[in-house]
Amino acid sequence: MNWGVVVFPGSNCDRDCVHVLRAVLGHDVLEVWHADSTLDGVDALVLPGGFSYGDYLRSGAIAATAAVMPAVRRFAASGGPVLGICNGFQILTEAGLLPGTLMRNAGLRFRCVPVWVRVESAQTPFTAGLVPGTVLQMPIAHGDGGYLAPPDEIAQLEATGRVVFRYCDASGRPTEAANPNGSVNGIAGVAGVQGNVVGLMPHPERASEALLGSADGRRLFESVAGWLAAHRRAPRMAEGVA
Amino acid sequence: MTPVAPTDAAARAGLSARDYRDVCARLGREPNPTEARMFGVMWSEHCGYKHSKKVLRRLPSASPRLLSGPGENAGVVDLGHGWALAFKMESHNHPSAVDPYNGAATGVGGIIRDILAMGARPAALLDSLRFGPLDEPRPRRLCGGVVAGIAGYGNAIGVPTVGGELLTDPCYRDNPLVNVACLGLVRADRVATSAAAGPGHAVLYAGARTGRDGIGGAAFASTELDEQRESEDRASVQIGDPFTGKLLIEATLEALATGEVVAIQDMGAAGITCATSEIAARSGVGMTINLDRVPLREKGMRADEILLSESQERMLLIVPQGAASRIAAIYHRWGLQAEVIGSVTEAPRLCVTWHGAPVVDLPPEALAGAPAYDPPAEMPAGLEARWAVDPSTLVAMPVADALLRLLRHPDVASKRGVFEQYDHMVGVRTVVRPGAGAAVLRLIDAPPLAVALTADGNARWCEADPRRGAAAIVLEAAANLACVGAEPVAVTDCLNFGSPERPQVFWTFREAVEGLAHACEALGVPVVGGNVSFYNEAECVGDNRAIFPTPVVGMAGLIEDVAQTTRPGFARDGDLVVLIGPTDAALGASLYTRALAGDVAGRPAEPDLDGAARAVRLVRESVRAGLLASAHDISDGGLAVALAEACIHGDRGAVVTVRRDPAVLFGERAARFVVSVSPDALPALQARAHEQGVPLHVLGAVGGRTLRIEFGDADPVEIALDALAEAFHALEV
Amino acid sequence: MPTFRVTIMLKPGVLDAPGQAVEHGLRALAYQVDRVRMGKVVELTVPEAMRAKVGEMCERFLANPLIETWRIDELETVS
Amino acid sequence: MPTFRVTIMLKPGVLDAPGQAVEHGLRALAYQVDRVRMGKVVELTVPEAMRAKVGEMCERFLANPLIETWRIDELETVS
Ligand SMILES: Nc1ncnc2c1ncn2[C@@H]1O[C@H](COP(=O)(O)OP(=O)(O)O)[C@@H](O)[C@H]1O
Ligand SMILES: [Mg+2]
Repeated sequence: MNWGVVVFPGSNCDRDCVHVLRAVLGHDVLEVWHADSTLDGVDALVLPGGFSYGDYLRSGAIAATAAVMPAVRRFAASGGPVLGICNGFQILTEAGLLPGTLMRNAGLRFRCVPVWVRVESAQTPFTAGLVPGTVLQMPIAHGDGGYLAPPDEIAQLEATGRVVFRYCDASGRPTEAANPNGSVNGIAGVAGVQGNVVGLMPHPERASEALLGSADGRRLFESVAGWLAAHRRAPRMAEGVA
Repeated sequence: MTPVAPTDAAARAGLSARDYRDVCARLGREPNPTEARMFGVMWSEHCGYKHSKKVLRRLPSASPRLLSGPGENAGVVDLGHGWALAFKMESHNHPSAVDPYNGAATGVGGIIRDILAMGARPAALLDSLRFGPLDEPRPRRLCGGVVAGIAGYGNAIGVPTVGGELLTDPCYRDNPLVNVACLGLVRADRVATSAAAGPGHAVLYAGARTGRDGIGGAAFASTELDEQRESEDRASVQIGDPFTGKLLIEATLEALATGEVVAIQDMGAAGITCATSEIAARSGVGMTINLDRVPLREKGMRADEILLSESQERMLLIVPQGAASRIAAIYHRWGLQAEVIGSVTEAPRLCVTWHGAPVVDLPPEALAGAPAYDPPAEMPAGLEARWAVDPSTLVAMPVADALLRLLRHPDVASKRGVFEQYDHMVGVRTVVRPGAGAAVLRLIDAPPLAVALTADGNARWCEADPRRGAAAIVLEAAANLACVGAEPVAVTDCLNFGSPERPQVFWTFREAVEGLAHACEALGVPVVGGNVSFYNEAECVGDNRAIFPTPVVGMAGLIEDVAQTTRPGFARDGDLVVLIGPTDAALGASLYTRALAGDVAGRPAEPDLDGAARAVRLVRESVRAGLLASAHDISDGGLAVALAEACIHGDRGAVVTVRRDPAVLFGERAARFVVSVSPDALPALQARAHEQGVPLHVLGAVGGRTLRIEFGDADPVEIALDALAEAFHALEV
Repeated sequence: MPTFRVTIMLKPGVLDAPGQAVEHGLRALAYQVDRVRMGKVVELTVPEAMRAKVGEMCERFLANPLIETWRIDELETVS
Repeated sequence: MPTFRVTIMLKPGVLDAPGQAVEHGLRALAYQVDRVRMGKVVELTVPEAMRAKVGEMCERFLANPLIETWRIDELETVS
């Protein structure tokens, strides 16, 4: 299948995502420049982590104004799978493609540590291949990761299975201590209304090879091909397009 | 020629009468005020290495792997399989003392551009930090600001900070040390240079605009700090913008990939002046520069301000005229400035014009080749008297209390609070993360190759005996690499000292360099680059005095197969705990006496360079052969601390038997190891040790939830694992 | 208790990267802007006795005198 | 051209962690403070024609209406 990885000025996990999708998973990858206006040929899209535009003003706020964003909106509206990782998650909330916002970590510090998250919903392209309750280990590395949304919005998300990942301990219990940044309900990742747009703070691309300590993150990327097939958005390669 | 008295211009430019006469002799005339300022900065200690140049020649840089050595912006070493690494360490001590956040952040930005100038992609950072006691407000504030600054810049540009050091001592109270090393990766056939400019080439300015910030910063880095100056010097702090820094990395690598860039250099200290004169001097050519073409951030800047501005995130490229617009377009696409500001000339003169009028006209090598001094050196009075003190009489404390006190000491305690603020994983190369010993980074494009990195310094040892101390530091770094199976391939160093104009300081400097040289020769590892920071003096212990002599070593090692590494923590109950290296160690200048008696007394052990080199090789080969279940080097706090750390990192207890003697438990001697092996692997290890003539002692076995140290008598020491871990993790940064 | 608004801006000439980025964002949204400067505000409510100390707080802690200037305004206390 | 100062504060009820940190910092320096709130300032100089758009710029971009409130003051233009 054909992935698109958007490169914003200041993205710094774009190359890591390309490495995992291309070298580890053997998929085709198109690097999408922030100034591009189309996503032709892309089956699934990744907004990578980093510090787009220095994260000045608010994390992700300026990238949300980038020229490529209208195309990202159209792609999302047409049901295309979109994954926002870390800064990518922040950009999606700033762009209004995902609800809520990401506040400064409760501890006020940037934190780079491995965490565990529990898969709460399999109703997304990135978790379709996973069983709810599955515990994944992935690292976080962010300063603004505290998920916040109005209480009614949170209730909605919880009720409609749009909380996709929740911080937990190694055994899957969502404890206070396991919440690294003060996110409401320990929310680590959420989905949009249609479920095809997902954002999360942990870095699956940093947990896609056992050599780096965990290969759990790879399962998010692996889920997508099956989901695409099931949703009859045949991967590009199947259509014989190189 | 007839001596000239310095004019006020020269005085303003900070040139000594002696240097001013030298400038006049080289020019055959008096410099104009702008030229005088350029000399003032280029001949500052920071840029000119006037006091250190001759001594530094002592450091060995020869190596079959060396692709580019001292003299270039960073050293480059061949790793085989078509890849090479670039490695360099820089200090940003004075700026960080004045403005901890921005001083440290621009330190990161600066060293990254040195690596970039070699054509390498910055792949990892190490930070070596020194502060006063962290229970005092000012050192705490400095530490917080510096760590935040390194995180703020390094995290944003996506270069992982994978290791470093943080040590404290009252001597750093007002003069903290901030040394940052960067490792870059480059294809061996794509190494860039600053020495290949040819007549007719275009001089291309790229990156951020030039503003008034940081003017004279380099000169400032070369003067002693005191409270008054702190306010005057405010003008010369530089502000970094990591966002632009990240764009500069990507755009520059893209520009270099075209193969059309013939020479490149970062614009750091002394900005345009340094970059133009150094490229010209190294290439044996001249340049004409039109300052009206320089992208400016502010109106009303003077020519000398433009020439000396230390605005961050700028590079200078030399490209064929025909390629200039193509290369510029790459920078523009990344949203950066790129302007042709001049051209390279046959005649070796640097000619600068501003508003159509010539403002500078001189031979580049006159600027770039600052004079080399031979300052007087004199052994510090009282050093011998200090050696005579018997440190074993200084501390009387039960073993358990001493061990827990040392584990709590900032020099030993976990620096988790620091390295968790750094993104140490971005780049998906970090196989062994910070936390214990050397970090390991895989080469994504050349598996299963990997590189190991460590930064080490021990100013206590150097204060007591700079030669032995400096040698021991190199051995400790090599020991850290050996524990992950890495073979040392490159050393970079930062030499932090007081004023070289004091004979006693200069003596310690010279001795330290001797020590570094001897140890590097013994290990056969080249010093590929580094940095000297003099004038680290400030109010300290009452009278104005220098910091401890603080050489810091960054060492990079090669791992042929990333699968063949091991960790410091005990791995399996029932494994045997083995000490590799001599049992006898010295309490002289040990952390034990410094931390528990407040004294740097006695003398550090004379390092047995040859024996150490063999011990390091033994451990490295044993790790590579998969013989060891764990390997940890013995450093600050000696054997007892190393045993405790191996227990903590492995979350396992151990029972060992040693002689009841503080020197055995807490004494220090470089290149000793605590390893663990399965009982059936022991004979193989013993055989290797015997073959290499390395002493080896089985101390006990891994197991249980306590560290139990027996002395073959009635009362052993037994400390619960939780108590050890609690002490080790107590440090709040 | 009096409440003060401390407005902290970068000194003229100091690189204002955040301001430049915001300017870029506004232009991307098709707004015309001539110049953008970013700064911080700190709203302090302090006991009457501390009134005289606010300037010192800025100098020592709230601002970075090396690169920032600040302005102190007292707000009418809504009680 | 008119210059506006936009002052952006967190909505009451939204945890102001930075403000609390500053509060601690000031207390650590032995200042008595009752309450500290942190915010941002954006100083915008825009063409006359954009005057009417400043509110929209805040709504759409400069502030996050979910968590922030803002206030717009016009500064006397020093010409
Ligand atoms: N300032 C720092 N920044 C990043 N990592 C650090 C820092 N200080 C210490 N560390 C890490 O903590 C671990 C222990 O430090 P140290 O005791 O100096 O290691 P060693 O004695 O093995 O050289 C190492 O992995 C080191 O890289
Ligand atoms: Mg150490």
